[in-house]
Amino acid sequence: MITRNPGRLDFHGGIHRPDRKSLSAGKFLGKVPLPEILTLPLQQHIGSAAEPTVTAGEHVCKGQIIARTTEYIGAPIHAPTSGTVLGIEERPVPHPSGLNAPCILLQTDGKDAWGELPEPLPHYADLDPSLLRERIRWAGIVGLGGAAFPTSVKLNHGPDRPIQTLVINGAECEPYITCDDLLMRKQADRIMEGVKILLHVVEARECLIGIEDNKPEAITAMQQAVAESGLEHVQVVQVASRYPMGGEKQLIKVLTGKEVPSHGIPAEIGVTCINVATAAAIADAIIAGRPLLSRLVTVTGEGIANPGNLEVAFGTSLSQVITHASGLTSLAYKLILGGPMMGFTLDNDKVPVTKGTNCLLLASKEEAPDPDKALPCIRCGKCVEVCPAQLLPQQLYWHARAKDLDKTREYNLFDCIECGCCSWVCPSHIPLVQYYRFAKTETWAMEKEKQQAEEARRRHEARTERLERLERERKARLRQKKEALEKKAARGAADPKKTAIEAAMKRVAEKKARQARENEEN
Amino acid sequence: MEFPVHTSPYGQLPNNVTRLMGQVLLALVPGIIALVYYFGWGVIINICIAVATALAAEAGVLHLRKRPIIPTLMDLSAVVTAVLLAIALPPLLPWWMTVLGVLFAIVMVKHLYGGLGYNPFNPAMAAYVLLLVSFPLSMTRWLPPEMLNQYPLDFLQSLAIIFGGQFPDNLTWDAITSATPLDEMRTQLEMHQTISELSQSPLWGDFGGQGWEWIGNWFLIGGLFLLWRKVISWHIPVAMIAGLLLSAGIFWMIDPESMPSPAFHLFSGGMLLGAFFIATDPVTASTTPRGRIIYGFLIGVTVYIIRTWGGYPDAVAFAVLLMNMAAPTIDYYTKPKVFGAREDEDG
Amino acid sequence: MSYREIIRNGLWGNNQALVALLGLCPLLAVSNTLINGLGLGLATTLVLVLSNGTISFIRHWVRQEVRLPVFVLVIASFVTAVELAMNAWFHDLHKILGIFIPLIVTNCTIVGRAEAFASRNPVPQSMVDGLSMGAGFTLVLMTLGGLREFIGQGTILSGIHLMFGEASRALTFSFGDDFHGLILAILPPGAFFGLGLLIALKQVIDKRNARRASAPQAEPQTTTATAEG
Amino acid sequence: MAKLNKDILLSAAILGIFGVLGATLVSLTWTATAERIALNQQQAFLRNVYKLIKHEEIDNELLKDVLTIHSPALSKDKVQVYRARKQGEPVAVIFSPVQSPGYAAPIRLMIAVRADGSLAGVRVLSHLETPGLGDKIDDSRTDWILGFEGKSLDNPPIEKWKVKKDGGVFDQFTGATITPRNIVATVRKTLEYFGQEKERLFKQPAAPPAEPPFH
Amino acid sequence: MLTAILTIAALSVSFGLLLGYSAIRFKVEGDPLVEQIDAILPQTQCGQCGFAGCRPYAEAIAAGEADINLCPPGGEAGMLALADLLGKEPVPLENESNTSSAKSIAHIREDECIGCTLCIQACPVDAIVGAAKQMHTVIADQCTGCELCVPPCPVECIDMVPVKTTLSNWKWPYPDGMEQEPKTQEQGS
Amino acid sequence: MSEYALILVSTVLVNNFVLVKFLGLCPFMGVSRKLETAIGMGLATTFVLTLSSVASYLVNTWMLEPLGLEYMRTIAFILVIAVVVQFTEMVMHKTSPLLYQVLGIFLPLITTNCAVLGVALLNIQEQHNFVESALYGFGAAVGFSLVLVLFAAVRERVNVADVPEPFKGNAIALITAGLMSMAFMGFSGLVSG
Ligand SMILES: Cc1cc2nc3c(=O)[nH]c(=O)nc-3n(C[C@H](O)[C@H](O)[C@H](O)COP(=O)(O)O)c2cc1C
Ligand SMILES: Cc1cc2nc3c(=O)[nH]c(=O)nc-3n(C[C@H](O)[C@H](O)[C@H](O)COP(=O)(O)O)c2cc1C
Ligand SMILES: Cc1cc2nc3c(=O)[nH]c(=O)nc-3n(C[C@H](O)[C@H](O)[C@H](O)COP(=O)(O)O)c2cc1C
Ligand SMILES: Cc1cc2nc3c(=O)[nH]c(=O)nc-3n(C[C@H](O)[C@H](O)[C@H](O)CO)c2cc1C
Ligand code: SF4
Ligand code: SF4
Ligand code: SF4
Ligand code: SF4
Ligand code: FES
Repeated sequence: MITRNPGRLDFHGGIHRPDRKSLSAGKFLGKVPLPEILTLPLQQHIGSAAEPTVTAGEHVCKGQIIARTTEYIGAPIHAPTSGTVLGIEERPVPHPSGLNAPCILLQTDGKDAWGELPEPLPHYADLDPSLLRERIRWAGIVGLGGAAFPTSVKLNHGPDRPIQTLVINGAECEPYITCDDLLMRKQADRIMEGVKILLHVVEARECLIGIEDNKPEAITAMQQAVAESGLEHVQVVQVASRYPMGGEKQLIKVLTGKEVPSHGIPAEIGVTCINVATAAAIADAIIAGRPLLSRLVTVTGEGIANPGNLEVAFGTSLSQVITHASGLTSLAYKLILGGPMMGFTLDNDKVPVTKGTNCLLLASKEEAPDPDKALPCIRCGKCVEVCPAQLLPQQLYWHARAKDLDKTREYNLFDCIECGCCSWVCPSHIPLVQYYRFAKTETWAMEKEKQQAEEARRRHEARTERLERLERERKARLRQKKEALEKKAARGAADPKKTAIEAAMKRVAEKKARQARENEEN
Repeated sequence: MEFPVHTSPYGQLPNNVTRLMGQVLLALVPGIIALVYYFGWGVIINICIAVATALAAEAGVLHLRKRPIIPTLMDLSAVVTAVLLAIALPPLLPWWMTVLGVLFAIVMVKHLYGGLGYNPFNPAMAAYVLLLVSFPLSMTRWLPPEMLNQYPLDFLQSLAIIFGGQFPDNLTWDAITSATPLDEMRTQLEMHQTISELSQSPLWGDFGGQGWEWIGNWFLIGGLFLLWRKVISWHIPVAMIAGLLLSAGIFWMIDPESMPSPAFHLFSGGMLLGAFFIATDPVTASTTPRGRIIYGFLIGVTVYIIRTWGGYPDAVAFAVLLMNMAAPTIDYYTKPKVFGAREDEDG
Repeated sequence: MSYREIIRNGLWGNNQALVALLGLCPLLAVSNTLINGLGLGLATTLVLVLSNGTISFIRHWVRQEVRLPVFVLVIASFVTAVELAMNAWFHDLHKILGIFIPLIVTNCTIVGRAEAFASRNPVPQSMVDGLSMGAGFTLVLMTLGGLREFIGQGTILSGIHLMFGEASRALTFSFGDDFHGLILAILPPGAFFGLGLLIALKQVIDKRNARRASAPQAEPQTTTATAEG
Repeated sequence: MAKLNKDILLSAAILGIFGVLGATLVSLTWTATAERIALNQQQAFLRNVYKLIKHEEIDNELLKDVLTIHSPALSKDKVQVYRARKQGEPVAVIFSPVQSPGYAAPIRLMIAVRADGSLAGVRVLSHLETPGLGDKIDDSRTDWILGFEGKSLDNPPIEKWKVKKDGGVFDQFTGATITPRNIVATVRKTLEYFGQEKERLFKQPAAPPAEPPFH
Repeated sequence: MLTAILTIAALSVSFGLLLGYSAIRFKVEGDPLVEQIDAILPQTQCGQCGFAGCRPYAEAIAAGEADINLCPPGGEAGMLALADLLGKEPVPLENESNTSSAKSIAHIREDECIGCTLCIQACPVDAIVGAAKQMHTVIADQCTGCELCVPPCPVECIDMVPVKTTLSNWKWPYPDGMEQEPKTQEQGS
Repeated sequence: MSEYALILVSTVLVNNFVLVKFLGLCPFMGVSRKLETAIGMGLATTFVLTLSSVASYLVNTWMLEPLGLEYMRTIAFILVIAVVVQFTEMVMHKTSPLLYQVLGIFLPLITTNCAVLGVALLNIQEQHNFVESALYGFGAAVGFSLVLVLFAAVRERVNVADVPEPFKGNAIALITAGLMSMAFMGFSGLVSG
């Protein structure tokens, strides 16, 4: 059943941005051939980095776990193909910082030989959800919709938060990106398989599949798959094309009318939101017993010769993906990972594709011009009109600019989903989102520092107390000794230490003064 | 290959300040044409003096502060300030008063706070008040509208008056100027005339003063253009007009003989210009949606109060400044409810 | 604290009007002409010296909980006495300053100095402090008054005869009767603007002085830092 | 408890002592100055009066020969009426202060009317009119107010007791008609009042107020 | 005249009684402010403020004896937080040169360490472990970077190494090259 | 009744103590850096001002006038005010230490806040009765608090604006106050009728 988005359910704000999906829509360019070396970052998702379970020189099979974590929020990493571990080294990773991070380097052997896999679970319906969650966790599945949050964690909503509605996110609201669209067009059955499993795992009563109305083929395909599955309580809902319709909170609002509480998660209102590709990956893990080894990636923009979608094994470098899409055009100016609204630029194409990589946008200068110099905020309130989180972006900016972190929090900084709508409409071209990201990371760091300071205070107090106690005891002992022994001996032991510390303090002070002088002179 | 980096979002941003200000200027054109039609060349001369002074003053300040000059001048905000001030001034104001007002607006009220975006008070209105308070005589010398004007002045004559204070033969200030309808209304009401007696006066048109009511209409058209182009949101103008009509309506119903009708208030003085162009100055207005409604409404009510019982015939400038002052507080107390706000938290 | 320092503080460094922002009410209210400023400044200085002296003298006997009432009592007594005396023997002067004189009681500078200086320092220092603070205050009052008078009504030293007799009338400068000043200057907003501009001017001067002084002073500064460390 | 009480009493004593000292200082000054101050005030008032009526024209003790009237027709507040006489004969009365509505705030006037019903003169005691516009009524700014001297209800005729703009004979100021219009009206009302009450005003026995409100 | 003096005397005596009484009735013990100030200080315990650790400095601030700009580790942010709490004007930091933004922690070159325990005694937060005559190690998580352990080491085997930026502690930079960054207000003098 | 309303309108808006009458400026400039503090100060002042307005009325009517001691007014009033303030200070110190810390130096200044003595003296000058005195004190304090709070909110914004170096701090604050006072001129003539 196609249901049109009922008008009364809508989210505040958002923008209409002319989309360029036609560049790549519906185009599947096949699999990128396995390169010689795969680079697999140990941290590919929210949560803690995985610990390697292999060492240099070890031979691994396709699908074998090569890194895992004991932390709850985490996912293992599998070898995307068979080959030999070259080592664990720092390599550039797809991250806005442009930093290097530890990666497992895997020399592929071209055999692509599967290792031992767990048995498939086609009769999942008879199994306990916890068993299935375990399998999903084993498969290393994280959200493929962008945030890369470990899916097994998300599915473990706990008995006190029963899920009524499963929301399947097929909105794909970012301009340019079409990988979910392609998946829905071509593999609707696989997605439906995943939906069935998910419905069983979260024990939801209904499932709503939200798809933006600019993807009619995907809607038809999904609708057909739903009809074939014969599931009454699954509905395909056509939603308006408005960015960021695909944002979890926005889609849930539009589909169910419920608002995810501020600072909360969907489970609190009995909803869970899963991306279509994630659902398909879950189907693989349960039905075929296969872990997550590759994903669909959109390669698009005026800077690429042959835009389209590719299936890419994790660890393949972006340059190989680009080559497979027939290389760059002369227009290529910027390399953006993700969509133009939320993605980030990279200064080189040597980084690997990871689980969170959904799009490679090779933008021309016209598509992604260099930012103008920002003007001061003129408080026009356009950002307020478009903010889907219903924040006051200009106030957030005002305080973030002044580095007043407390105030930014008072204005609900942490409800900002970094969608970029505000920056988009701002007539002063202020990089608003960057201010918020700055304020967020700064707040986190400060929080951590505070904890450390607290710890330091505790330790300092403990130490002071201990020293005082020792001093008391020493004095007591001294008094006793004094009666028996001569005074000299007792004094001698104490003084050198004191002088040492005093001398230390003095040296520090001198050094500081010296530095100060040097700075002065410079 | 090396690629340049910067943060999202990427693309040609749809808005920019220069375009915004440009649209405001464009929207002012119909009103300005009407003003020139009814009040002659002085209006244009004032605008030219004001714009030139504003640009020079802004360039001067930026030079002193060692800031880039051309990009800032390009944002056109100083031009908007200058034009808005100029069209609020009497058409034959001596040139140096216009210059003084613009200098005050640009230097004191705008750039001492750091320039565009930082000033808490509306520069044009602050300058208007400065001039009104300092030169009440010159500032209340309006020309009669075109149809009542016995001595229409040509361009050169206007120029001579503005720059040299020289009148064409045997004319004096008293001969060529007249009170504005609002001023007249106040004076006459003070002498216990009734509204019906008053409306016999040749100054009166259909709802407001002769000429004035039409100028109001033309500004209204410009304002609708701004609304359509989404340069301004509806909240402030609608709330401001509602505030005025409501207060005027109540008192008019109580005593129609000594209280002018809401329509008179709406189409007199700077009301429509104020509602669409002045109270909406984004920099100095309230920015939250609820705040804007309160802000606009209070301006409307304040205008009515001051017009009716206060010492000044028109009050748009004062009301706007008063609410500029309150805007940060209004914003503070009208933070919108965030998405998913919980019951026990306030936005 | 040396006398030099006290005087410097009063006149410039800690000028009550420009830095501490105390005594603003009379400062802004009375500074519409230079002469008014001078008159009020002198009266304030007189009270300031007397009250600082007295309070310093009695500082050891006053208990915490009644400190403030005692201080204001002392000040109010002096002010009232000064006011009565002026009314009797300098009637004309009293007439122009009339309503501003009782205001001296509530001039924040006076209690401010009593609290901050006189109650902690010996009598001679306190009186010097009172004198220099008063002088600093008077100077600002006169400057502001002169400025506002000049801009607002185009005169300087108008009303001087009320203070120095008819003979001094000749000193009044005027642009003439048909000069239209910027009336705003003598209205309340003008007072605020004027003081704001004076403060900015002081900051400019301070900055320039600091820049000039910073070169030779760099050395001693680092040594003090060492001593502290 | 004993200690507490002692503390309280000590505070009281200290404050008390300073109260006594302060009060003594002020009382002494008051005693020394009270008379002079009163005298000064009277002289200031009289100086104003003598600008309107020559000193030689009066021989009675003006400050004692005073009435307080309260006539809504004349002024909202009480008005003092000083009666000037020479050798017992009525010379003039001085109404002070008479309130006239101003543009911004009430204007307080001193109006002196001769026994024959003509004006000896009018002075503005205090006003808050707009500088540059309404403040031209002040004799230190223009001579406008002197124009009342010698006028009476027949000169000009009563229907001409208006500003020129309203068809009368009195000047207004450009751009500020309200202020002069109101003053003219107030002066006219005072003259009318005098005309009606002349007899009574001079006859009624004096009743000086306890504390004359000098201005 | 006597009435005047007596009246004022009576008035002041009765007020004196009232105030004397309330001085006792509303007596205030302790000072919660010190806690609040201490919570803002970074607890590095380095003594650069001229006091024997953070708490004494907090006490001095609360008593109005020390300015709020003496703590280099707290940096400008700390000073601003103090200014905010106390309602004072922000003042520029005293020893600006020491506020290098990159935090360092101590690292002992273990093969050179002779196990003299002098560094252990110098460390205010017990962040160094080891026993006499054995090599010592800095617990990275607990080191506050105060540098107090560096000078006492007789063989100079302690280095201050900057903390490395990783994906987990990387921070988005403050947007630069944009419009003017606001500076903190300077005091009026 | 309308007379009372007029007193309120007049003191709050038309003859605003701070911006028009120039009374109470020191705390207005001093305690307006933060909105929260300004609100606290506004409350404290409202309390003290109303109380001392009433108290000084009582002292004047029942003590000074019967005894003919008008010339002792200043002393008696300031004494009353100082005691009211000192009392408030002690109570606040006990019950709200943080507010005390923030308002600390300004509480004594409320004593010398001209507004307080101003109210007491103006009450006499305008010959207010008991209720009028209370209202006058209250209205003046509300007017003071109103502009204080508005001013504080504006200042918070101005503090992070790109103000030229020499104008940072007090200078721009005074200019802001000047513009506010200019805006308040709009109310002039509102009450005189
Ligand atoms: C720190 C963090 C903790 C989370 N904890 C949970 C959780 O306990 N349960 C859950 O279902 N989802 C959890 N989520 C997932 C979010 O609800 C959300 O689905 C995920 O962040 C992806 O959303 P997005 O792509 O819209 O940002 C968590 C997310 C984050 C960032
Ligand atoms: C602004 C914004 C836009 C998003 N757009 C999409 C989208 O178009 N499609 C999508 O699947 N997820 C999108 N997401 C991520 C979803 O919020 C959510 O994390 C995801 O649907 C959860 O599914 P997953 O955990 O399986 O990825 C977006 C997130 C944000 C913050
Ligand atoms: C700021 C301002 C102050 C004014 N002050 C006065 C004044 O003090 N006295 C007065 O009569 N009119 C004053 N007016 C003018 C009156 O509004 C009104 O225009 C005038 O009295 C009518 O006189 P006209 O008929 O000569 O124009 C003032 C007007 C303005 C705008
Ligand atoms: C809709 C709109 C209205 C404006 N109104 C004014 C105004 O009333 N007065 C003014 O000085 N500037 C106005 N401006 C220009 C600009 O915002 C103003 O100069 C800033 O206050 C300067 O910082 C306006 C601009 C816009 C976009
Ligand atoms: S980035 Fe944040 S503040 Fe901006 S529109 Fe999106 S949610 Fe709102
Ligand atoms: S859109 Fe930009 S200029 Fe407008 S209010 Fe928001 S941040 Fe300011
Ligand atoms: S300088 Fe700072 S960190 Fe070091 S002891 Fe002092 S307060 Fe603590
Ligand atoms: S290890 Fe050294 S630098 Fe680290 S806290 Fe201890 S003494 Fe300070
Ligand atoms: S002088 Fe009036 S409050 Fe300070």
